[in-house]
Amino acid sequence: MILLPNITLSPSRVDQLLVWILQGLAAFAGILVLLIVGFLMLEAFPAVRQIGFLSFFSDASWHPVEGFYNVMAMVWGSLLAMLGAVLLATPLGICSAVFCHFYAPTWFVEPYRKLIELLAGIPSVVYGLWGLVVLVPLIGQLHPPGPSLLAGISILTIMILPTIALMADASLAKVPSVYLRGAIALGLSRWTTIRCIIIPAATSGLSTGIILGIGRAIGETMAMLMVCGNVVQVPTNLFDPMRTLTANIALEMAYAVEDHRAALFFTGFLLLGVVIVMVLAVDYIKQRHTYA
Amino acid sequence: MGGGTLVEAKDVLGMSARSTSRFQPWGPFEERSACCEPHPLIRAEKLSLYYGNTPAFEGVSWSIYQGCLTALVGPSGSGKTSFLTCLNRLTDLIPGCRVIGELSLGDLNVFAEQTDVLQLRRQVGMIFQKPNPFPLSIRKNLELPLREYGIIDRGRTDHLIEQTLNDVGLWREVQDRLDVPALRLSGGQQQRLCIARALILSPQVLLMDEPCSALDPLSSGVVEDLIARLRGQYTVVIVTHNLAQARRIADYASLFWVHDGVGQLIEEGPVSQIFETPQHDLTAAYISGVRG
Amino acid sequence: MHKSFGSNTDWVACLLMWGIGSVILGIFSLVVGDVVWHGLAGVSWEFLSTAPRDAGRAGGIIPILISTGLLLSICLVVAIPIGLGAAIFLAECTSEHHAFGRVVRISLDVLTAVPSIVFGLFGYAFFSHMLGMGFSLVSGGLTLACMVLPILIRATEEGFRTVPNEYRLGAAALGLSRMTTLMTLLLPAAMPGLMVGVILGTGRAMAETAALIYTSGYVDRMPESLMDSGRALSLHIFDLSMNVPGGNANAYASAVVLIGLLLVMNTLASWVAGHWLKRRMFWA
Amino acid sequence: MIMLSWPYHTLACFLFLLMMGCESSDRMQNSAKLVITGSSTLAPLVADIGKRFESIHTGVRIDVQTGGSSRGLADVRQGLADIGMMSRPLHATEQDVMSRPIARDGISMIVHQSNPVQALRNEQIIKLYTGKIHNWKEVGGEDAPITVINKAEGRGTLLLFLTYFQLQNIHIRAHVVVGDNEQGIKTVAGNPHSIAYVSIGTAEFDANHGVPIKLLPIRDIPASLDNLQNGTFPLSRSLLFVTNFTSTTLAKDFINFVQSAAVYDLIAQHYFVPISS
Repeated sequence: MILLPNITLSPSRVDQLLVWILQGLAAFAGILVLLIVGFLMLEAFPAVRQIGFLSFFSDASWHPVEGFYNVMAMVWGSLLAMLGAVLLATPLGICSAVFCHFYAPTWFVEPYRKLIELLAGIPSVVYGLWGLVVLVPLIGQLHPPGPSLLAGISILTIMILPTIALMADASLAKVPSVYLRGAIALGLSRWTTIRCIIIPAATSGLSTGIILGIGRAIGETMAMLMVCGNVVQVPTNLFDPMRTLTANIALEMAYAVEDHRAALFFTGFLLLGVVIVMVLAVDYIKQRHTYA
Repeated sequence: MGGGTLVEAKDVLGMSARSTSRFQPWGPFEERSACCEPHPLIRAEKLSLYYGNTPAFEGVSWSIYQGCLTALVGPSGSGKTSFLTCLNRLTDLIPGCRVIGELSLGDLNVFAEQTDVLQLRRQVGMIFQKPNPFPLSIRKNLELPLREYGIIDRGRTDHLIEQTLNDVGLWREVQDRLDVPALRLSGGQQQRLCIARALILSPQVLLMDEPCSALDPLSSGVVEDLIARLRGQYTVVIVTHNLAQARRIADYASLFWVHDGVGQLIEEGPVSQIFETPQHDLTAAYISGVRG
Repeated sequence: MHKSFGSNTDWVACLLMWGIGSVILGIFSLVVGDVVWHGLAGVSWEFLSTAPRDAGRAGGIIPILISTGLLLSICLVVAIPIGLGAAIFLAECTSEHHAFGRVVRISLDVLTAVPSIVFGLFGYAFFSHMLGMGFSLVSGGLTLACMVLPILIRATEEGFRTVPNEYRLGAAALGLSRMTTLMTLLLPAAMPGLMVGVILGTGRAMAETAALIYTSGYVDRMPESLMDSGRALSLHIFDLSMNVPGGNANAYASAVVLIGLLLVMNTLASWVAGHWLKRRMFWA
Repeated sequence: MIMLSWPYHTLACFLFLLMMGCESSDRMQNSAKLVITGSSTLAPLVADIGKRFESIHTGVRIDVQTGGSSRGLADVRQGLADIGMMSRPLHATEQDVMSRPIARDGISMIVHQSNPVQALRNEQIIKLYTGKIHNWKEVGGEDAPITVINKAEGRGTLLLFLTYFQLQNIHIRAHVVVGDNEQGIKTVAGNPHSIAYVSIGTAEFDANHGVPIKLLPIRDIPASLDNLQNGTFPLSRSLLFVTNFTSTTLAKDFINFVQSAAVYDLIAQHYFVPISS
């Protein structure tokens, strides 16, 4: 149910004004996307015209200085790192919220929640630094060289976990208590109650958390640049180094000129495309699985 | 004054000097065939419940008989619902809630440390004031408790679901839409579904917290008839504000009252005694509508 | 038999939850502990109250703290009203299937995934260059606002969506104007959602590096106005750890300060929200 | 009343911001400001020089921004910056700006301190980087796979490395690609079997401050700032300032200041080599 279903039904002037203002603000948020997309297109356009759209997918490799512009390896790099992290962080994040709500002793909940909130704000540089100095050498001892898809997934998981956990926490808190009482009165075990009633009832909030998580995972730049190894190749196993689209932009933008620079903007543009596909997919899944 | 003095009212059973001359708002009492053995199933000994330091009720000593329909009446805040929630230990959910005294269900000491709460709640079903089906399909609502207790075989669950829905008179209404969300049913249907959900585990005791008060008179009548039909098969404890309803369907009744913000059991006995020959002034006043 | 079935899985789940809880706690203690271990020794009153010297290897971080504070205030002052308005619109004026609402919602989801460096380049081209703000705190703050907006809106919208319908029905039945309903009933009820959004948003803004290199800049002098360039704390950490040889010690110390700052801000945010909520509830 | 308070607060904040903005733009016209953007390698040094310049010339402000050599060039071309800092040579297509060298820098091969290899011949380095040698054993080290660390496309150090060894980036088989010098050093410090090349100044500083890395000589000439200064070390590059041909007197003053002996101590402090020697 919504408060203002229809402007014309509203009798009050103030209300109408309110709706227009709100609509304007929402439109502003939408326009921002258009601005950014437009900006990216403007910058990427020379590359597409000069280099040719197909070169980005059919060239031999990514060596822009020599005139090779294949970006597919980095698309895979971004996707694999993101998928790995989301697959790991989603259950962990939801479990963390469930733990907070149903298992942890009361005195423990507040400090635990504070810690998660804190972690949401730690700069990616700090995670990246930790990854570079502590995690990567560890992985390197296991299987050289160390900077790898695995390191990327681990750091990303740690980074997006707070986002998912906080959103899940907020949405679990809002599950109506009548469901909980009903389930408990039925003698359902804690786990069944959570699995079959609480989590389905919180789907909307959980999926928002996952979308924010996906967003942060795929958009993460600095930490990825520091731990992934940045070799342009499709990783064949977890220990292979790889490069994400974002790391590519950050790594080369500072020194890129002309076509190279435009090609980097094109990778940014491509990233948006990947994100749009992901978001639409999640949206579709959510639509199918929500009980009205 | 403690609970002890009030319990003494029980000893003056049969004295009806005051009530004979009293105004009778109810018409002649219709004798029902004794449906229950006077065999106490639930026993409370000086039971008190505190929310933090605030007492909800104090010193309740009382027996509830097996197979009977027992009504709890009394003004708001007199501890009826609190008493009800003690019977399946929903009190565990409330932080800072303490229970003092003895409460037993058959041989089981309800508040003992080693009591298996899930097992207890499986034997003691509960229906709430507002229907609270889970945000799942009708079938899943009923399947969930079954699966929880290990009945996974599809044929058996389907059979039990049909049988129970028949028992609550819902089968004909929903048989061809078992997979629609339960929240799309009408209020009365939802409440009958909740009763079915509680019955499907064949509990010994059924607790009902004003099960008809959130429903329209028509649905309320249907649900009330259903409750009346349960008499004999189950031990039903019902909290109601509807005195006429209590009188229509209950075998035993008790009156709770508030003294200085603390709930107390004023009088209990067969429904004929409470409504025809009340032993306590307050009871007489309450059922005649003078007070409360 | 039934009993054992139910409680066995429950027991396993309980163990699992505790396991996951402690693993998360463990990992994070490891990361935070590592940073604090390396950095705590470097934090002193002198570090907090002096300007950086020798490219940040020596000296303190006071101008950087001030710049960070200003950046964050600009970001929140701009983002919260817009975010709140958009969230109210999305949650209260459009249904899940409303076309305009859906477009805006999907745009926002897309916006959350735009890499920060793209925001940086956008801010550089749009705010610094096109709108002529130069490399300044305003330009950086506005870029941050763009980044934070989607997080803020989605979390707040979620807050509004979960306000029980009884509130709206009850208010409508009383004939309250929508404005009043919104301000006195829905807003306080949606407050926790907004708070999560603000916390996540400030978190992201505080942590931002790439977007600020191109907009608010690198100057580690005390800013004299909002049109001055100023270096953010996370950029300082990045520069010290990645660009300045021998900057590690102060990088870790700055990271400890950042963590402390986050702690203070989160506590403050929840306190203010709780306080405000109480007052609002009382008056309403 | 309470209901209406927040829009007012917001409005007040906006007005406040606006006022601060106006006030500052008034003041800015009275003072001379120099904006310098570009290479992150140079930014810390130039920022320090800027502070010294400000202390001598009152009323002058030097704003140093980072973001990479290409940004420095682009900002100068667009007029967003007065001076651009570049840590790579100008391409043939970039002769529309004026360049002035301000300091020198060299690059050194580095390995982990525990690596027994003391020196590598140029052919060995080429084979190592083109994937023809895979194990340290083949160049006199222990039996362990080599982790080759390369720099990202477009970096000044990469260009210098490629030119000196006459390599093409396409033929390099790297296991790790890094951006900034410190990232290369931290990666080598964390991986005992790796090899990388970084700025000599950075490497020397870190090696002297307990980071477990070792600088390898090139053609038997030890990689050190001294050898860079006396011109014997072969792998060196100039760090540049670029300006428009119509630069302001302030910019010219500043460039002259940077090239003067007054800042040699600062240049040395940042582990670069002054240009005059």
